[in-house]
Amino acid sequence: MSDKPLAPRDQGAPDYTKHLHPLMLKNYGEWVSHDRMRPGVLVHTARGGDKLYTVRAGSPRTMSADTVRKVCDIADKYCQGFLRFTSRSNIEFLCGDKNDLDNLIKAVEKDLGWPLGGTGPSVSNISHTQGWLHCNLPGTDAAGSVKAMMDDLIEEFRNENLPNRVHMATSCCQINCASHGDISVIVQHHHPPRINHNNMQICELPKVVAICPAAAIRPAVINGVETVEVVEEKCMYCGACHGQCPSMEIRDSETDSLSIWVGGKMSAARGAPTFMKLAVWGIPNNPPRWPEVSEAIRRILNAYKATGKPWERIGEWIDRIGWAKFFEMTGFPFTRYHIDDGPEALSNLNRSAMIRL
Amino acid sequence: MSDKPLAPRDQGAPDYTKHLHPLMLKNYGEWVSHDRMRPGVLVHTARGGDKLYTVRAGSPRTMSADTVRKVCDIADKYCQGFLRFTSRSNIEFLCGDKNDLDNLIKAVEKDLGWPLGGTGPSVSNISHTQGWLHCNLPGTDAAGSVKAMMDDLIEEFRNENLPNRVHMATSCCQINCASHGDISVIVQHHHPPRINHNNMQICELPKVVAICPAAAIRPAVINGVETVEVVEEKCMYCGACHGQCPSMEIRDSETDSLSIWVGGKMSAARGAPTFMKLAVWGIPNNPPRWPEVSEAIRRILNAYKATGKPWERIGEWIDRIGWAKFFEMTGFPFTRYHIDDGPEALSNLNRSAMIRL
Amino acid sequence: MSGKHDKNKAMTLHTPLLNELESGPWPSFFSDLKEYSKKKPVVVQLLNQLEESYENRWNYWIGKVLNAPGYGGGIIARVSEKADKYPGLANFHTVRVIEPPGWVYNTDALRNLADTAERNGAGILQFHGMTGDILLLGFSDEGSLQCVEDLMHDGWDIGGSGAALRTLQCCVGQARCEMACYDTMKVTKHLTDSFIHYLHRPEFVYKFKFKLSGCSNDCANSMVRSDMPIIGTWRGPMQVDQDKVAEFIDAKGMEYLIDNVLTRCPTRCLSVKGKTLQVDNDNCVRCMHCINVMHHALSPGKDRGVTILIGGHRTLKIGDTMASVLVPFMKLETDEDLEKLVEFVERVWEFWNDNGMDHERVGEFIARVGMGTFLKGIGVEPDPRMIRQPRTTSYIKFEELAPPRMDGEGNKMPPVWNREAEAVETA
Amino acid sequence: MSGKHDKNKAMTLHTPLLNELESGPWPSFFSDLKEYSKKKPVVVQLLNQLEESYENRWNYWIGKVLNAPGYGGGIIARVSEKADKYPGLANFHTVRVIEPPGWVYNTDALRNLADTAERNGAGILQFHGMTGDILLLGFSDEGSLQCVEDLMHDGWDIGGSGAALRTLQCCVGQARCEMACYDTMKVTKHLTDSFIHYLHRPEFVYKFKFKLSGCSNDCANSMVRSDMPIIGTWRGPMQVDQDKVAEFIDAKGMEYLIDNVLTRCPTRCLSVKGKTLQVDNDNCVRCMHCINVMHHALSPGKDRGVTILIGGHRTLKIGDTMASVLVPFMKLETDEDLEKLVEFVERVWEFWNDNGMDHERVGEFIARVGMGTFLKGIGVEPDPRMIRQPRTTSYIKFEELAPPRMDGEGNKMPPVWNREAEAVETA
Ligand code: SRM
Ligand code: SRM
Ligand code: SRM
Ligand code: SRM
Ligand code: SF4
Ligand code: SF4
Ligand code: SF4
Ligand code: SF4
Ligand code: SF4
Ligand code: SF4
Ligand code: SF4
Ligand code: SF4
Repeated sequence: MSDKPLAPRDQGAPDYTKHLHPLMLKNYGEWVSHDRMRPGVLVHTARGGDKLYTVRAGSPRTMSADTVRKVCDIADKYCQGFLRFTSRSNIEFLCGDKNDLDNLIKAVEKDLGWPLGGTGPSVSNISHTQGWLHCNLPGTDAAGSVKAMMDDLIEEFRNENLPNRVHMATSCCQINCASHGDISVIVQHHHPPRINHNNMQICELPKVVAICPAAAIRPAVINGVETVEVVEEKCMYCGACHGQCPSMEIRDSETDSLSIWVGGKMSAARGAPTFMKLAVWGIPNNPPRWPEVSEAIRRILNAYKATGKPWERIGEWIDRIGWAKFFEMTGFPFTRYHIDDGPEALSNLNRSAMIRL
Repeated sequence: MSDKPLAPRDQGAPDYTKHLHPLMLKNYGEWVSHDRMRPGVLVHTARGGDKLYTVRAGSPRTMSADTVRKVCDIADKYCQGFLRFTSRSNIEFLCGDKNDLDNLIKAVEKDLGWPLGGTGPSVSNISHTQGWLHCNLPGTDAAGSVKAMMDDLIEEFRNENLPNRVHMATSCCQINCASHGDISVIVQHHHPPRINHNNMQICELPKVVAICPAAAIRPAVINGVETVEVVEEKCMYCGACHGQCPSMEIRDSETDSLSIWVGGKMSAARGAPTFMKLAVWGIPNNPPRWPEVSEAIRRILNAYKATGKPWERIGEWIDRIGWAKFFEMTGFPFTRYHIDDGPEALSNLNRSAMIRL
Repeated sequence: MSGKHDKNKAMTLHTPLLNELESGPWPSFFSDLKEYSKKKPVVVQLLNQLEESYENRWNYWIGKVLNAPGYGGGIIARVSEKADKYPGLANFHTVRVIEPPGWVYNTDALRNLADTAERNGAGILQFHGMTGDILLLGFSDEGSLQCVEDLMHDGWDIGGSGAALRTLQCCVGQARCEMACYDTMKVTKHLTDSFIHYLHRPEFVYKFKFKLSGCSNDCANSMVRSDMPIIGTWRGPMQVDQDKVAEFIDAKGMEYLIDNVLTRCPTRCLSVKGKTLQVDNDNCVRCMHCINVMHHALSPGKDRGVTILIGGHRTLKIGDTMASVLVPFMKLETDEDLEKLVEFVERVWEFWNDNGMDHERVGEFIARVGMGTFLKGIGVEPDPRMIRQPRTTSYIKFEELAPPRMDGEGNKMPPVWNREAEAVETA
Repeated sequence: MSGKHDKNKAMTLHTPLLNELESGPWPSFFSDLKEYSKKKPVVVQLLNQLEESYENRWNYWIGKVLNAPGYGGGIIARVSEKADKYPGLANFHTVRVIEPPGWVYNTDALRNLADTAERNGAGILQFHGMTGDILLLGFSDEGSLQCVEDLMHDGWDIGGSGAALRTLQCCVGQARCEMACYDTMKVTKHLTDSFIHYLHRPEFVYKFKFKLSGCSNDCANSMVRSDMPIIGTWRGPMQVDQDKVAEFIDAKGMEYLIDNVLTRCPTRCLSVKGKTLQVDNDNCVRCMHCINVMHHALSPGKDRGVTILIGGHRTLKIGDTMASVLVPFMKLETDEDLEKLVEFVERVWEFWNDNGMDHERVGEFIARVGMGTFLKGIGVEPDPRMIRQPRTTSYIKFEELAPPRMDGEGNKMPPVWNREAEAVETA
C-alpha cells in the first residue's frame, strides 16, 4: 500500500462538462432534431445549425485495458477525444466533422472489429450481467450467451428492418439484474434450496428468514446445530435466500433451465410501460452457445417481423394479434405455467367474454 | 297445516313456454331487430314480419298482492295475459297489437301510476336489496332510498338524453347484494365489530374465525366464557363476521356512512367489464330521503351529460377525460382513501409517466 | 291470548318519516303497503317497525333457521327484536321461489302467487330478488311451510339459499332479443332441473350461482355476480347486410360511423370501403358494440355457442371478483351438448368442494390455488384465450421438474420447450 | 512461496468450450481476454475457471465482505472455491466507480481508468454495470484498496452497494437529445453529490436507486429498475411547427399520418385539419409517441419540468414492480428547485427507513402499507394523477372516523363528503 491518505473523500460524480464533446457543450439543451444517416449513424442538429455525428457500435461491455486503449486511439483520431457508452452498453463515437465519418466507421469496423448498428427499429445490444465471470449466484453465463445470441442476430443489429426497437436482456440467476425488455432470457431453478447445515453459522439467521418472500424458511435445530429449514410446499424456488446465505444452495446444474419472456417495455410511448410475459420455458442451459435460446428468439422475431405494424413494440404487437396467435405462430406450447399465480394473477386472467374465435 | 303431502318434490324451474306471449313463442329465436318508438316503448321485429311491442315501466319491486292483481288486470286487457319483469325489476307489458298501445300506456301511467322509461340511454331502475324491511344486516334502507333517488332522477328515467345507459344499484350493508353498476351506493362501517360475549354460545366459533378475510378474529376466553376477540389493527370493518354471527355487531347508527362508486360495467361492449371505483365517501345516512345522496348523483350525471360522448358508459367517459377532471367537475375531494389498498392496489396506481398536465 | 301475543293485533299506523316517501313521481312501495295494510293488519306492524328503523337508523331483524321438511334452504327466516311490541313480526320469513327463466309470466301464474302470498302470509311480493327469485315476504313458521306446500301443489318450486346451488337467472334471450346466440331459457331450465337436488340441499362449501346471458352485453349481469357466467357468442364471420350498412351511412353519415363504430371497436378490426363494412373476423372479440349500434345491419355469426366463465362474485372476502374465461367456446344446442355441460359443471363442483375451504366461493378458491392448479384439478387444458396475458411473475413451481429432488436424487430436464403444442388445438 | 500460492502462477490456457465463442461477427469478450491473458497471467486462471463453469454448468465464486476504510460499499468481493488450483482468484474483487452522468468520456479519463485497472488488478473493465457504474474487475484485497485510493486521487469516486443509495444513472439528455425536458446530467450530479454520504455508507433498510430520463421514452430504464424514476415532461401546449407538419404529410402521406400518429395516440387527442395538426393539449398525457414519429415538426412544450415516480424495482420479492406517480409535476431548474428535491427525497427516505422492514425496497414497503399511508407518512397530498383509477376495493379504514370507538365512546360523522377539495389544487 502506498502512504497516500486513504479514502473516504466523498468526491461525488465526475464533472460531466469535462467529458462532453465540444459540440455537445456548446449546444447543450439546444438540439432540435436528429436523423439516422444509415443504421448505426445518427446526426443531431442544433438550433444554430451545428451537426454532431454519432457512430454507434456493438461493444462486448467487458473489455481488457488494451481494448479500452484501442477505443481511445480511435476517438482521439476522429472524435477530438470524446465518446460515450449507451444505456445498453453500446459505444458511441462522437464526431464533429462529417469528413471524418468514413474513416471513423472503417476504424471501428476494421481495427476494433465492432459492428455498427443498434439504432432505430433494430435489435440493439443485449443488456446483461456478470455470469460465471464474477457473481456468486449465477446458474448460467451472461457475456458468453450474449455473444452467441448476437452472432445469430447480427443482421437484425446491423439493419433497421423491424417494426420498432427491440431491447433484449439476459441474466444469470432468477434475481435478474438485467432482464427486462422486449425479449428477455431468465434462468429458472426448480427445487427448494439445499441447506448445508454445517456451514450455517456464517449466516445471520433472522436475516435469511426475513428475506424469504414465501415465508418458507424457519429456524430449526438439526443435530444440535442452530440452522434453518425450508417448508417445501411454500418455497417458490426464487433464490432470495441463496443471495443472503451461501449455505442455502438453490442451483442445480442438471435441472436449472432457461425461459424467455416477451413484451416488456419501459417507455410510455402509445401506452403505459408493461411487464414482460412468459413466452416459453424449459429451454436447456446449454453452454457454450445455447443454440436452443437463439432458435426460440428467432421464432419470436420472425413472427414479429412478419406481422408487426410500424411502431408496434413486441408487446403491443401481441396484444393486437392476441396471445393465441402468438403461440400459434411461434409454435411454443401454452401450458398451465403460463397462467399467472403471482400478485397480478387475477388481473392477468381474461376477465371478459372477449375472445377471438 | 293441511294434510297434503309435504315437500320435497324437486319440481325445478317453471315451464317458460307457458309464460311466453304467443308472439314470443311463435318467433322464438327468430327476432331480427328492434327499435325504440319512444322512451319506454320497444318494438321487436321477427323474421316473418311479426312485431311485438314492449311497454317498459318503473316498478317499485316490492308490491302488495293487490298491486300484483292490478298489473294482471292490465296485462289481461291489452297483452293477452302476458308480461315480464327485467333484470332491473322494471315491468314489461308485452303487446301484440299496435292499436292497443295507447290504451296500454294510459293504463300503466294512470291506473298503475308507474312511469314509462328506462330504455336506451337513460337511467334505468335502481337494483336494490332488502334493507330494514327484511334483512338482518342492513345499516340503511334500500327500497326507500331508491324511491327518493328515482323521484329525483325521474326525468333521466323518462327520457333518453344520456350518452349511454346508466345502471345504478344500492345496497344496505357492505356485503352489497345489489351494488355494482355505473353508479352505486354502498354503506360503510367504521369500526371493528362490538362483541356481545354473553351471547356468543350461539355461534360456531371456527366458522366465524374462518370467515374473516383479514384473519382478525381469534378464539379467546373472557370471564370464563369461550368467545372470540378481534385484533383491531387487522380488522377492515367488512362485516363478514356480523353476517355469520349476530353477536358481532358491525353497525353503528352514528357513524355508518354512505359512499358512491362509479364506472362499474358488466357488458363487454367496446372493452372488458370493469369494476366500480370510489367517487365520494362519508355521505350521511339520512332517512327518509337521503338528499345528500341525490345531490352527489346529480353532480355525477350532470358532468357525464355535459361531456360524455355517445356510447360512452360512465367509466369509459371518465377514462377519457381523466380522473382529475372527474373530481374537478364533480367537486368531490380526492383523498388518500381513494387510493386502493386492496388486492388490485398496485395495478390501480398510475404506473407510468402518462399524466394530463 | 292477550293482545300482546296477537299476531293480528290492531295498531294505528304511525309513520311520519315514511310518509315523506309518498310524494314524488316514482311509484312508492310505501304508499302501496300503507293502502294494503288496511286489509292486512300485520303490515301496519311491519311499517311501524320500519318507521322506528328510519327514526333510529337501526335494524330490528334477527336471523334464524327454518326449513321445509326435506329441504335445506329457500326460506329466509327472520324474527323481530321488537316482537313484544309487534307480535306479528315474531316470525316474518321470506320464501324464495324459482322464477320462470327470463322472468316471463302469464297472469294466471302471477295471480296464483299473489293469492298464495296473501293467504299464508303478509301478501308482499318482490319481482325479483337480486339472484332472480320471486320473493314472498312475511310468513310465520307454519305459514312458511304451508306456503311452500301450496307453491309445490301449484307447480312452483322453492329457490336456493345457504351453501348450495342458487336459483339461476337468465336474460330474455331468444324469446325477444335478436342478439341472443343461444337459448338461455332452455339452458336455464335444463340446468335448474338437472341440479335441483343441489339447489335444495346445501352440500357445497359455499353458494354457487349461474347467470346466463345470450351475448356479451350481459343483460343478466353474470360477470361479477355469478360463479359461472354462460355467455352467448359465435365462431367465424359476423353477419353483415351491406345494403343496411349503406342505409345506415346514408342516414347517419360517415363521421358518425367513424366516431361511434370504427374507432370504438376494441381490436380495431372494422374498416369501411365505400359504403361497405369490412370485418377482420379473426380479430373480432365478439364485444357486441358494432352490432349494438348497427343492429339492423349487423348480427352475430351463424355458428353460435357459448363462452363459459368462472369465479365471479361480489365483494366478500377478497373484493369484487370478475369471472374469467374457462371454456372459450362450446356449442350448446343438442341434448348431448347439454349433457356435456352438466357433466362439466359436476367436475368443477367436485374439485371445488373437495378442496375449497368453508365459505370459499369458487373464485376465491381459484385466487388461492391459482388457475393453473384449478384447470389441472378439473382436467381442462389451458388455452391462451383464458388469459389477458401470460404470467408476469417469474417464480414458477414446475411440477414436472421439481418433485424427485427432495428425496435425494436429481431429475433430468424434460423436453418441455419443444414438446407438442397442446392448448392451441383445443376448440 | 510454492507455486500453489503464487497468484501469478504460470498456467496454460485450456478452453476448448470457450474457444467456441471466438467465431462469429459479434465482438468476443473471450477473444479479447484471451489475447490480454498473454500479458496478464491471472487472466489465464480466470478463463480456465470460466471454462470449468462452462463444462460443469457450475459457478465457483463465493462472496465475502471488503470495504475501503471509511466506506461501507463499492467493492464486490469474491473468492474462488478453486483458489487452490487458481491462486490468482483467491481474491478477485470488483470495484464500482461512479460514471460521468450520461456515460460521456474524454479519452484521458478512459485511459486513466484502464491504467488504474491494469496496475492494481486484472485489467478488466466493464462499460457499464446495469446500475450505471464503471466496473473494474479482478483485485486482491490490497489491490482493491490501492485501486480505490488511486481512483480517489485521480478525481473518481466509488459507487454504491449494499443497503445504501446506489450510483445514479441518466440518459444523455440535453447533451445530445432534442426530447430532453430537463437537465438530466446536472440533476444526476447534484443528487449524487448531495447524497454522497448515503451512497458510501449503507444506512438504509435496503438499496435505493434513482434513474433519470429526459422524457417518457425512458432511455435510462427508470420505470422498473429504479426506486425513484425522475422523468422529464411539460405543462401546457406541445410545440407544433405546422410547416413541418405539412412537409411530413407531403412526404409520408395522409394514411401514414393516420395509421402511425393519429390512431396511436393513447388518449386520441390528435386530429388533422387540412395539413395542420390539432392537439387537445388538456388530454395529451405526454407519452412522446407523436413527437417521436414527427420529431422534426413536434416537440415538448416550453414549460418543462419533471414527474417523480416511486417504487420501481425488479423481481425480488413481490415480483416485478413498476414505479408509480408520486409528484405529477415539478420544475427542476433553479438551485432552489434542486434543494426542494433534495429535501423531498430525504423525507421519503426518513419515512421508509423508520418504518420499512429489513431488505424491503420502498416499492415493497408501499405495497405493504398502502400508498395512502405512504403519502400521509411523507406529508404529500393525494392527487388523482397518482392513480390509474380510484380504489375498487370497498373495505376502507377511515382513520378520521374510526379511532375513538374502541375506547367506548361514539364519534360523529365528520363532514367529509362536502369538505373542500384538497388535491386538485396541488400543482
Ligand atoms: C443512446 C440512448 C440513451 C443513452 O443515454 O444512452 C438512446 C437514445 C435515443 N433514444 Fe432511446 N436511447 C437509449 C436507450 C433506450 C431505452 C433503454 C433500454 O433500451 O434499455 C429505451 C426504453 C426501452 C423500453 O421501452 O423498454 C429507449 C426508448 C426510446 C424510445 C421509445 C420507443 C418506443 O416506441 O417504445 C424512443 C423513441 C423512438 O424510437 O423514436 C427513443 C429514442 C431515442 C433517440 C431517437 C432520442 C434522440 O432524439 O436522440 C435516440 C437514439 C436514436 C436511435 O435511433 O437509436 N428511445 N431508449 C440509449 C441507446 C441504447 C442502445 O444502445 O440501444
Ligand atoms: C330487458 C333487459 C334484459 C332482461 O332479460 O331483463 C335488457 C334488454 C335489452 N338490452 Fe340490456 N337489458 C337488460 C339489462 C341489462 C344489463 C344488466 C343490468 O342493467 O343490471 C346490462 C349490463 C349492464 C352493465 O354493463 O353493467 C345490459 C347491457 C346492455 C347493453 C350494453 C350497453 C353498453 O354499451 O355497455 C346493450 C347494448 C345497447 O345498449 O345497445 C343492451 C341492449 C339491450 C337490448 C337493446 C337488446 C335487444 O335487442 O332487445 C334490450 C333493450 C332495449 C332498451 O333500450 O332498453 N343491454 N342490459 C334488461 C333490462 C333492464 C332494465 O330494466 O333496465
Ligand atoms: C334477498 C337478496 C337481496 C334482495 O333484496 O334482492 C339477498 C339477501 C341476502 N343476502 Fe345476498 N341477497 C341477494 C342477492 C345477492 C347477490 C346478487 C346476485 O345473486 O346476483 C349477491 C352478489 C353476488 C354474489 O353472490 O357474489 C349477494 C351477496 C351476498 C353475500 C356475499 C357473497 C360473497 O361471496 O361476496 C352474502 C353473505 C354470505 O353469503 O355470507 C349475502 C347474504 C345475504 C343474506 C342471506 C344475509 C345473511 O347472510 O343472512 C340476505 C338475506 C336477506 C333477507 O332477509 O332476505 N349475499 N346476494 C338477494 C337474493 C334474492 C333472490 O334469491 O333472488
Ligand atoms: C454488477 C451487476 C450486474 C452487472 O453485471 O451489471 C449486479 C450484480 C449483482 N447484483 Fe444486481 N447487479 C447490477 C444491477 C442490478 C439491477 C439493474 C439496475 O440497477 O438497473 C437490478 C434490478 C433493478 C433493481 O434494483 O430492482 C439488480 C437487482 C439485484 C437484486 C434484487 C433487488 C430487488 O429488490 O429485486 C439483488 C439481490 C439483493 O439485493 O439481495 C441483486 C444483487 C446483486 C449481487 C450483489 C449479488 C449478491 O447478492 O451478492 C451481484 C454482484 C455481482 C458481482 O459479482 O459483481 N441485484 N441489480 C449490476 C450492478 C453494476 C453497477 O453497479 O452498475
Ligand atoms: S443476475 Fe444474479 S447471478 Fe447474475 S449478476 Fe445479478 S445477482 Fe449475480
Ligand atoms: S428459494 Fe425463495 S422461497 Fe425458497 S426458501 Fe429461499 S427465499 Fe424462500
Ligand atoms: S346488502 Fe346486506 S343488508 Fe342488504 S340484503 Fe344484502 S346482506 Fe342484507
Ligand atoms: S369486520 Fe371483517 S375484518 Fe373485522 S373482524 Fe369482522 S370479518 Fe374480520
Ligand atoms: S344479453 Fe344479449 S341476448 Fe340477452 S337480452 Fe341482452 S342483448 Fe339480448
Ligand atoms: S363485435 Fe366488437 S370486436 Fe367485433 S367487430 Fe364489432 S366492435 Fe369490433
Ligand atoms: S429519455 Fe428522452 S430525453 Fe433522454 S435520451 Fe431518451 S429520448 Fe432523449
Ligand atoms: S404525446 Fe402522446 S398523448 Fe400527447 S398528443 Fe402525442 S401521442 Fe397523444
